[in-house]
Amino acid sequence: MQNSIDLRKKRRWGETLIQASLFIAGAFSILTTVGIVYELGKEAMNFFAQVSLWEYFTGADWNPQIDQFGIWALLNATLMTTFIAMLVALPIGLSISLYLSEYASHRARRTLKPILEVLAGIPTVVYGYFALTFMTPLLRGIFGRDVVDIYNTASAGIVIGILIIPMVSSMSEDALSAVPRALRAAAYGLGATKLETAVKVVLPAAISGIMAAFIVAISRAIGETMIVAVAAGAGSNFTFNPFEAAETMTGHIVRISGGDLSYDSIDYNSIFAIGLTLFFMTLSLNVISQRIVRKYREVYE
Amino acid sequence: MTQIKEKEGFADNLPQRHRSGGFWSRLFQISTGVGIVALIALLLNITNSAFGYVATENKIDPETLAINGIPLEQLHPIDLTYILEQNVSAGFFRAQNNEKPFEERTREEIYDLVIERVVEPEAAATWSLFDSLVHKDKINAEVAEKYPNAELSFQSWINGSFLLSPQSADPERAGVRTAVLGSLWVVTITLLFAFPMGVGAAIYLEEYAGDKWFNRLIQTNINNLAGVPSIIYGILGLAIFVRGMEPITSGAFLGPVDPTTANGRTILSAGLTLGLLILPLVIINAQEAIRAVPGSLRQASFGLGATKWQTIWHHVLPNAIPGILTGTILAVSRALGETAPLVVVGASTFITFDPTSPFSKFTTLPIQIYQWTSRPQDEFRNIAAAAIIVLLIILLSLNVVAVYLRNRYSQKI
Amino acid sequence: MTENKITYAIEAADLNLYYGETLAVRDIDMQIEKQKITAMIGPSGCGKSTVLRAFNRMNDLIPSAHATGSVLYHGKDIYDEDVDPVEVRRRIGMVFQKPNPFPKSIFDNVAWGAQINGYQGNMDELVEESLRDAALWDEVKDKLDKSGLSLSGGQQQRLCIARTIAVKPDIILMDEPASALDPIATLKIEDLMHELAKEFTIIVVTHNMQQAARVSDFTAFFNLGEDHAGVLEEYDVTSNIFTNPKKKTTEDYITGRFG
Amino acid sequence: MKTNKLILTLFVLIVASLALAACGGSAESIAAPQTEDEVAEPQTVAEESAEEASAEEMHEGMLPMVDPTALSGDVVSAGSSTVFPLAEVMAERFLDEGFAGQVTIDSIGSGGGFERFCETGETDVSNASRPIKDSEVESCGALGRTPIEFRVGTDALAVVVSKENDFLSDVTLEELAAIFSTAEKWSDVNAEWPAEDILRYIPGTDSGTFDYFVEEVFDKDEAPILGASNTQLSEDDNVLVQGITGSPYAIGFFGYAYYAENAERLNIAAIDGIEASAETVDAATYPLARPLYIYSDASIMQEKPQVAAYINFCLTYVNEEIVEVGYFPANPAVLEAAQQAWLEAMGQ
Repeated sequence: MQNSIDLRKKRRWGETLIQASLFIAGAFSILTTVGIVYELGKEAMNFFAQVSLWEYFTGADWNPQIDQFGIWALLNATLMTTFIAMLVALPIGLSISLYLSEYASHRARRTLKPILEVLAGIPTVVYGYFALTFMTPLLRGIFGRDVVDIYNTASAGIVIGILIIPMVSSMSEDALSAVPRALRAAAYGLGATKLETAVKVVLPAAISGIMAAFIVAISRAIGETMIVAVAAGAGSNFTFNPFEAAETMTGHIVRISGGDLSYDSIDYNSIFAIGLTLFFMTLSLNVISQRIVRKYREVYE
Repeated sequence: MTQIKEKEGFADNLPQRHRSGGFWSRLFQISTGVGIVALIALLLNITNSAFGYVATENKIDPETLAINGIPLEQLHPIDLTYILEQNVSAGFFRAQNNEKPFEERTREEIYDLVIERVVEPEAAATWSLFDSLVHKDKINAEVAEKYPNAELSFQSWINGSFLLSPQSADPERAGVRTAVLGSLWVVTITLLFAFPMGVGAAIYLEEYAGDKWFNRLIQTNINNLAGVPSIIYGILGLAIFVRGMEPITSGAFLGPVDPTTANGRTILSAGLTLGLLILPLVIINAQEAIRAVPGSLRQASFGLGATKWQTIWHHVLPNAIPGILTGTILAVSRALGETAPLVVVGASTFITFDPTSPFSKFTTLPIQIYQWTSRPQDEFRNIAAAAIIVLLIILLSLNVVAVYLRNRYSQKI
Repeated sequence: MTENKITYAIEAADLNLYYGETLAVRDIDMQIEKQKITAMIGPSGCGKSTVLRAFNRMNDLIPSAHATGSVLYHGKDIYDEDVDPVEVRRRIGMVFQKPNPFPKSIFDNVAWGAQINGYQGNMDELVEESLRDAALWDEVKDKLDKSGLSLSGGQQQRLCIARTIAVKPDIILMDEPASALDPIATLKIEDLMHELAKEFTIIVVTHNMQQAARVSDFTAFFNLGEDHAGVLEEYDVTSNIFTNPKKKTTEDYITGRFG
Repeated sequence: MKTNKLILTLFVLIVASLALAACGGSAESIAAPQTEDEVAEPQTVAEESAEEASAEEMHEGMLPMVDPTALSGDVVSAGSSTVFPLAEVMAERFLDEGFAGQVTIDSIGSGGGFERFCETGETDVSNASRPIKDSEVESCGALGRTPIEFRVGTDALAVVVSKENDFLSDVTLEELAAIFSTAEKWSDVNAEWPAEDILRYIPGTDSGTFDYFVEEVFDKDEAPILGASNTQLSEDDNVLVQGITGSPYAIGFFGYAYYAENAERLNIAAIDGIEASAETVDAATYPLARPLYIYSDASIMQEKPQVAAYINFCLTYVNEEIVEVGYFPANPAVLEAAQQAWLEAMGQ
């Protein structure tokens, strides 16, 4: 039997170990989530012991001082700023990524991309002041001082948009660059122009990565705190007018947690309920967008 | 010349297509321009406060300190010491003397101390860079009128002593030393935790995980975590790292520590909290990068009898590294700029000693910046702008390293 | 312009092709007959594909590539300043070495090119007709909404051919269209080329000399010159090249003595 | 425990002797900060008299002299962002004068400060811009801590309008109540004022400033001020300044320091005819003067001499620094009470 070939399965312990540790790395995020839900839930219970779920989810006024706990006032403001931010960031971010990946020279791309990425690292409180001292006066100049409040969701939203542009453009550019050259060649071979190739062939082929960028961006916009805290105002207000002040969920959380309120007041407990709401809100948004991405995702080769 | 006939059944739409192509390409360019302009506007906004004219007034006129007609700068060290003793608090004088007796000090050392603590030049008014460049005459006139004793000079708020001094309540003496060191420590821990963890998770999800419910759950979960507001990570970090793992994060497991002061509010806790925060970002980016590696490469490797891990290590990862680095740059940039979660985890607002280990108390640049921007005095806004520039320089250098790595690996392929 | 000149589908004169500073192909003079199949053969790296791509300015897509000399199409030099490469490519289509269908449905793969080029007729008919011409219709007619990527390699390549002929080009350039396919799929492609030659001018780059001998009417043999630039060694009717080559190097190559 | 007592006694002896030698400079220095001239000799005395001095020789109701150089260890404090700048100055001076240990101050709000002091017991000192609440005292009790209050200064609330505003220079508390609640237009409050909408800019509802204003002007009832239209809230006083300068019909209130720094853009209103100044605040006639506190606990102070010394240091020198920071000195009587509290906490 000597020198015969052994084709039987061997246990490769190294491989198994690696796979196990990779699995742990992957599953770690579940622990994080459990931790978040547990920590927030524990305190939120105290809140919901005093405020009914019905009032919380149906009310449109949020004034803890006078026992009004309607999350819609804050939720609405969060949705407004996020929506405005998306209006700014998605088209501009996507355009930049198309420009960088399809039009710009290699050299231009190599310089522009890192420059844009620096935008992502400026502390957001700086963006907050940028919104308040630059964007708001600009809006007031355009639409009139009577129309635009000094604190408003529009200016906060636009600046959040600027903040997440690099995120959208950088990640999308990676996705676009990863599309095989052969596809571009095929399109050109059929007599497509540069634009048609970029928008109708490359872009759809990169949709999975672009959607991932969008998801991260939207999530970031929802969770953005300091900009809204400085520029969107600190009073809850249920309004659809982007030029009015309105406090967002994150703005409220950061205000309460840095304030002089007693830590055992109901107002203080409310930040955990809001945090939990925010968590489930982004969760459902993600589940939906994941479905969409799945539908569009294509496999190459 | 022969005219080429239009093809049968096809409209002659090319000029129109080129027009729309041109239109959109200009639009893309403009968008890029807008992004750059936004960046420049922001940077100018910051630079505007970080440089400019300062009218400096002395608290005490040096001339009044002259003894027997000898001006201050020519006084004997003993006289200087006497002036110092007369004008500063006794405790300070004593502390200075304990540190290094005045008899042993050089004349310059004592003179500098007199200027700093007795003459005490203070900013009476400051102007932005824009005003300084454009309205110089107006500033001169204003100074002459309002601050007749003041000296006008152009100042860069970001300078050597700003970088090397610890914090201070006095904006002229304050620096970012502790904050810079704190930020670097924290972000290093963050990177050490999030990079291997994130890339590992991405490899698992892309290369190993089948389409099972559990793996789908992990995926959804990661996308979701990317959207959790940072302050919630702060709450989590407080519960897990500061409280739950206190023996580890306070350094107590390494040996005895002073139980009355050591607690979990350390660099390690902060770094791990930010690590959790950026982990989803790292994972999602790394996944995209790994997914973009062509399958033929993997097959080629398997075809040569490589194991799965060998394939990943030798072929998939090297090809995915540029994309992974992009994600990591973005993630680390975010970690460097975070404020809210660190406040919850316990970054100190006032701290004057350098962090020396992962178990030190700390502060970070954004915390300093946030604190300074909320102060009423103008000079604090100037040093806040200077601190922002310091932060951006750190970020840029990180970027340079990453871009260098990215380009190096990109060229290899 | 003389009548004579336009009898050719396309002709290259003094064509030199460069990548950056490097001269890749030198002094090409060749005339391609209309509605015939012209094969380009030669050892690897001698610039066949480069010349092929020069015929519809696909080389433009490589930033460092440029050309001197002229390529006349309908009497017009396609490298003239005022020529729109997009216009060139919609008339001179291309099929690539590796099948590269778009990540779209089979129907959209075929319809897309025609659509962007402003096709005004009935799209369903055009798609069916093109797929029939590409000998793929029967295999895919029930799954037109499936992704083009779900087909086998040979089917994908025929889909790419269908997609090309849907825009009704004059000339189809094929860059080793069967090299990634199995013998049966290859045969199908070859049969298809014969069919297509009734309507289109076909220029095909191939490594496979039997294939060149089987399908082409004319054969151009490229070789590496002494300066490491590709040159057109011999160009003639296919039977002449294979049975009675004028040059020694051609004979060596087709008899397998090098390359 | 025994060694602690020993150290403590020794410490008290040393500081007592210093206080003696300094001839009680501290008490006067509150009123007149320029007392440095008198304190030239203490260091020589300190060295020789440590053993001879005894507690009995100390003057009644006077704090022992602090020598920061003799101390080490940590002082961990956290709390109000309003108190922060003041605490920062004191801590820095403490370090400047030779304290070899570490002082940290976290600016996390009064509520957060009390949470760390009473709930988790992490801090030695809690900074607050409002008095401690009963519930907070209770949880402190659960940790075995009894909070002791030290008043360190006063922050006057400035009611301000834009420089463009030419009609409001003096306002009564009743008018203030109307302006910040039911009134729609300025003319609703006072017929001589313009018939323009009132634009209100107020600090966030979680801030001590808001709480204090509501307490003083609305008698603790928050409903009217929250129900007012055109009310913009911000947690950041610089942001409020931006808002108020934006319109001649805007009005707001915040800490005096923010007015002082923006005096060229803002007008401050006198309340009931009384302008905010060192005298009116000191005499407690200015109606909107808010106390600032630091809190600690007797057992902490006794166990950690550096904490006791730090608080002592604050109480001794706060009035030399507070004006520079932008606040008003606490009334001497109040400060004396705080010093008395310190002595009691130290068992004297």
